[in-house]
Amino acid sequence: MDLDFTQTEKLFREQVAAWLHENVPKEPRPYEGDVSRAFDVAWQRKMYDAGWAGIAWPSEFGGRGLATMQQLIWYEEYAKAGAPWAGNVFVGINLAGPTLILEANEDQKAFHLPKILRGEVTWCQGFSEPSAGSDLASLRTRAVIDGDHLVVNGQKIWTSFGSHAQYQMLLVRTNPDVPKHKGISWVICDMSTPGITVRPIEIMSGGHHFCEIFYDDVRIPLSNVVGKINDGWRVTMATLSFERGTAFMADCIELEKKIVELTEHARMHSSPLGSGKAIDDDEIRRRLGQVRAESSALRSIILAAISRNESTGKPGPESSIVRLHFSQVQQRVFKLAMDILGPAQTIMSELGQGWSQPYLRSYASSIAGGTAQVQRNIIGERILGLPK
Amino acid sequence: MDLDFTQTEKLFREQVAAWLHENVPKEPRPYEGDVSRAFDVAWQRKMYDAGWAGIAWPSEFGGRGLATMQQLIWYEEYAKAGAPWAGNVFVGINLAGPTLILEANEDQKAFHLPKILRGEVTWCQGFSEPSAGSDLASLRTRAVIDGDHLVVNGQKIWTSFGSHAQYQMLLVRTNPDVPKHKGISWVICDMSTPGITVRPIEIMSGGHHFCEIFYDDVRIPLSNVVGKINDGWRVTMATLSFERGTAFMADCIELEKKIVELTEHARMHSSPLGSGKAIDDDEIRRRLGQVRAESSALRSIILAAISRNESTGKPGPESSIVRLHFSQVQQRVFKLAMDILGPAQTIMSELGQGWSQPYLRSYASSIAGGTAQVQRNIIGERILGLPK
Amino acid sequence: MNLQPNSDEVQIIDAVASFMAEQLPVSRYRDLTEGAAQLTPEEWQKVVDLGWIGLGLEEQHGGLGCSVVEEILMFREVGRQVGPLALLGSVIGARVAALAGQSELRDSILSGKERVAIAIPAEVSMSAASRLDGAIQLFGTDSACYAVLVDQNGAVLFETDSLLLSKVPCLERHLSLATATLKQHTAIAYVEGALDPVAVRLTILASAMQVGGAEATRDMSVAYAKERQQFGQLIGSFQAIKHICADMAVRCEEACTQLFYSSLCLRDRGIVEARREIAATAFLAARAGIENAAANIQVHGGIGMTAELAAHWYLKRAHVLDQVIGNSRRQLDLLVI
Amino acid sequence: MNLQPNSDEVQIIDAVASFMAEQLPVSRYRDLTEGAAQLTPEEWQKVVDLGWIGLGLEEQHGGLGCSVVEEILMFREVGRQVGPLALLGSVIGARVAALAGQSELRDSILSGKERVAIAIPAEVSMSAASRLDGAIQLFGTDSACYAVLVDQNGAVLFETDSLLLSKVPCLERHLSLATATLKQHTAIAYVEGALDPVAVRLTILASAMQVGGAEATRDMSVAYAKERQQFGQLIGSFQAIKHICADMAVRCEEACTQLFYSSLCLRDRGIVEARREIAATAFLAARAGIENAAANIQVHGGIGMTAELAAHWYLKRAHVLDQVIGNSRRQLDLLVI
Repeated sequence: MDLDFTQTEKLFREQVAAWLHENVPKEPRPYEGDVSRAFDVAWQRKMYDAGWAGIAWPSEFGGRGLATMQQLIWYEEYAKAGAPWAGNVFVGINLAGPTLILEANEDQKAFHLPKILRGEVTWCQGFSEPSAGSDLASLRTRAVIDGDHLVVNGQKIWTSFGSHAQYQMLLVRTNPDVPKHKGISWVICDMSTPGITVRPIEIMSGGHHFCEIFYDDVRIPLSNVVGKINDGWRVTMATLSFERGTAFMADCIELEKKIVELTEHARMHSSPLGSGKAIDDDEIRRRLGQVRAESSALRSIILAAISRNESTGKPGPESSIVRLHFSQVQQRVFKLAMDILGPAQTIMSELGQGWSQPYLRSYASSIAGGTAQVQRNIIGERILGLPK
Repeated sequence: MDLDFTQTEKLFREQVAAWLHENVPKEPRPYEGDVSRAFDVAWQRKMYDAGWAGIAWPSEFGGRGLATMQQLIWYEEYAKAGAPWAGNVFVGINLAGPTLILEANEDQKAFHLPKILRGEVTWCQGFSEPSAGSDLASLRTRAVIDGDHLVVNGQKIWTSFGSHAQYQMLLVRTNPDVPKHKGISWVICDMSTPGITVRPIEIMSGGHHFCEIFYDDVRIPLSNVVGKINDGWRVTMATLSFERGTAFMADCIELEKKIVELTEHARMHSSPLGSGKAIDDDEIRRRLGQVRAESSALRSIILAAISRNESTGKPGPESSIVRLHFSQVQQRVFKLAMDILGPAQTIMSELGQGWSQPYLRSYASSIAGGTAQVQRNIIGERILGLPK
Repeated sequence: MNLQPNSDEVQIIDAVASFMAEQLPVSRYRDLTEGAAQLTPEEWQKVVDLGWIGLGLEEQHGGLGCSVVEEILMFREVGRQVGPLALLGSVIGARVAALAGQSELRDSILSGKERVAIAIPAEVSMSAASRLDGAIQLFGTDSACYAVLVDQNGAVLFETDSLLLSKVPCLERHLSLATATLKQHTAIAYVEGALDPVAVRLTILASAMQVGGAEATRDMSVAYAKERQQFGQLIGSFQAIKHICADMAVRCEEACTQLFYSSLCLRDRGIVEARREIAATAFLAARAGIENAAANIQVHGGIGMTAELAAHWYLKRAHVLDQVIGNSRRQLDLLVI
Repeated sequence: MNLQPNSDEVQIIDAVASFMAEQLPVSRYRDLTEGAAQLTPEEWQKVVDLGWIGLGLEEQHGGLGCSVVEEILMFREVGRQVGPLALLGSVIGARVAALAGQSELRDSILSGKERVAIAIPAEVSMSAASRLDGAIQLFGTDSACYAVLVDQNGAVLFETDSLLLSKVPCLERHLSLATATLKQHTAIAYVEGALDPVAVRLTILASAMQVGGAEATRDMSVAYAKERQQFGQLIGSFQAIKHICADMAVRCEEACTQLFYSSLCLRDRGIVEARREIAATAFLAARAGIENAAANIQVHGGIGMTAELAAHWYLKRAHVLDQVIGNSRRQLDLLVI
């Protein structure tokens, strides 16, 4: 075991840090809407032009072809530099792109990957359905072959940035007569196809980036199927294994920054539970220490997961541990913030700012991408080998 | 809703308090062994002679024939007076007796009830089995009819005071060919019958009052079956519904006393987490307040359960709420005690004394009599009506 | 001794519950646009006409002469639908006006003409006195010219129209919230803590709303668990969901029975004996309110975190109520000292 | 950057693990009568012969010259079997003797001739200095003539034979425990906190034992959940049990990866950078140790609370270890200030 970085890695880190220092947007990222998409793609284009897009992508598609370690370094420095959340480009860069690299045919790769990397298009995800929820494979959106097209009817939900995306990774049921995992296909859906209706959903913390999407006789060319028809579940597993990955390190560092900020807040403000400053309250101070310890561990867990992936070659079910741990720590941090705020917790902070709005937002972290209950099932069954 | 007691009840309370004040044993109750049995039956006999045994038992069997409210008052005053735990006589008085009153025939009642009330005999429970655990109805101890006897073979476990009891409420499988709840019989087993072997089990907190009991061709007269043969599950449900009942109020008051004692301890001793007295630590003080609030609620929950029982006539599944709540609060109190003790927590206190031994003992409270998980199933299914 | 509501009490419960369910159900928030007030004047008038503001006030003060027991039963049902906080402000405001001998103001409040906002100190240093200094937050200022501020030391009623109010968005979008700084602001009515424990009354009534909310979210979760299918089964059959619901039920039982017990104590045994019991209620009710609201969101999964489902209103209200009583966890000290 | 043990490290892990499993498995406690010592002289000699006491001590001090990383890997495996606390005392004792230049005593400890008890202040007021005053508790006095007391201010080694020891029963029945009061007691060796952070070393080694215990109880629970049937099913298929096991796994992952990370920090980046990381380790490892031990008892049900199953030894050891390092929760302050 060691914490050393190679000379190459160190040099890479210096370059990343220097570039980010110069180029990170000074203005805050708009929380949502057209302006946020414009902001996200401009920033993506800027990174692309400077050669920082797709660090671990093959160079033939415009990537840098570097190792996971470099990508990790990138995310560390990215978060340290206060660079903005990927937002609208996240799905294309972190999920669709990697999936296409692994599973798409040459035409699909040649057409889509450069556009994604350059920020010319944004993607969204079309996996979840209202009646499926955590049981993703029970999806019902139907696709029937009609000539050289699929005709899609159904509904998707929880599609982030669905109102602004050009393409979608869409899961459809192409064979309803076989066991549920065996009749699914993974297709590229052009969001401008007639028959698609997008309805933003407002969430409890405000903000509308989640959408519902309705498909009414939507015609998608068969050439847009990635992998084989009815082989979509396998492709999906690949997609899901990319979810977050090294990008978790950026979230982790973000969370650490929030804890430092909260600690400063507690140092400056009166305790809502007694006299003196909040930090002088034994309980509050220990809870601050506890989330600090847990966020340190989160970093260690991510590093250990990356070390393991490096030897096995791909992410394992351990990502459920990262995910569950992250959601627990994040929720504890924001709950603690509410307690420290006292009366001010009743004031709704601006989208993405302050504490009360992110507190409400944090409820999503044990739900979205598989509930905490589902993560525990995965840990129990796939890591510990307990019976189903 | 009201908290008033009738004039009769108030008078009763005064009488109880006065008698207990004069008569509660001065010496502490021995924790286990022959001496504890001798102590328990002597104290039972003393209560009997003064007319305090079997407050809610019918007068024809030596009881007082009073209402649940009087029995509650008795337990309140009993705990306030620091009267000793029932120990060896608990099962006879609180489980076997009430079951016999409801389900036994006249001969059985006439023979057993007076003996129980006078403390002439003690009883133990023979329900649990090693392979059954929380799934009580899957018990395997077999009884085959041979003439006018049952011949019993098998094994029971977690029998409190099994080494010292004269009789046992024993569940046996009399018909293995029907669904598991339908082939069980509830029989009175004389513990001196040949073929019975009792082995005490040591538990983690020290002490041996739990036993394993082995049955090797044990012959029990058919006249000892309570209720009908193969109708034992119904009888068992009656027995289990008596478990604790109003006696929970005594446990609740005991727990409140421990919290007061712990608060005093925290007032006198240094904080193991910083400087000053333990009670000046914000976290410790609030945790003391929290368990205090919870134990107050425990009392309110018990009173509400009794109010409900008075109108419906029998205990409902709500007793699972009392049980689960009690175990949670008790475990929190003793965990807090360990934290307050600091270094001294590593010293094992004497059986039934101090804090560290009862702390270890408290682990049993979310296991014995149905694990916390089983209680939550019962609450979910039988109170909330959730599907099995 | 009986902790089951008697027939008179059941009648109050049923009356309030059915009015709330029909006229002011929690579902109404879904259709209100951002910034809309919690209640229209018409809705407020209906509440006033039911006499709820004076329900627990002595007859000599123009009230209906019921006790705190009836009052908590009412507020529990109001809380079950995340009902108007303005009712709590006016109930407490009317009591302060009455006790301070301001009968004209009291009658204006009882008649619904004047609504009363609830003020809390923005920093903990402030305390109730006949002249007020310090920063405050006010809930429900959109239609109130008066505010009430309550703490251990006493309760004050003061006018808000001379104040420079800075409107800020509230966690509950339809609840108006403002901050202001008081400088030697004169109280219209001041009731010392020792005279009548208004703080205790506010605490137990807010706790009753928390209990109602905790029970409503328990019921929402249970209902959803009985109808929602996943992996080919009703989700209520999964222990992960079933046990969350069971824990919600335990928190309700704990908070509700303690609420009943402490209200009876206050009515029949007086403030000294009731004080600790109410402190316990405050802590347990707030815990049940907040934790059940959070659990309910989790049980509902994705739909639980949308603004479309009512689940989030319960969570937000639970936080607001906890601040209205000055943080339930501060009451824990009363249980130790 | 790699948090996976390399082949040299795996070799140490395997060697310690197999010795412990064969020679000193946790199951041995079941057969020891009350009051028996944790280790026989023969068992102690075997441990000594393996060179474990000096594993992490520099070669110039007569040690094997490995780093803290190898040491935590060893103690994790020792903790997995609730291994001898005497090893921890002697490892720390040898280090103090070495750093204080007491080479003769150091060698006696390394050779196993002298064992070292671990002393902790019975009240928090005491602190390490060359002359000691105050009440202490000593673990493992049955065969030790020396004791080591460690805190933030430094570490002292002192003789115990002149002390009036009052034997008291320990939570761990086979671990000898005594109380004593020191009055200007002279230290044989005193190492100031600034010279070499013995406290940090003790903290991370005890945390490694906690991690081993937490992993062992996780494994016990998982194994039992795969073999025990209830209601016609393996109990591991019930979410109530499965999710307890999952939470145990998360606590292990959290504590173990942080243990590895912080030990690497201490080895490669020095005490200043490592201090906070080790504080985090101490808290997380103790939490995992205690909570996993408790969960393991619950998973096992009735049998879990007996003295016959090893489950309780893990719980008791977790409490002892937490006191040996002076309460892991005190370390939380280091993460804030």
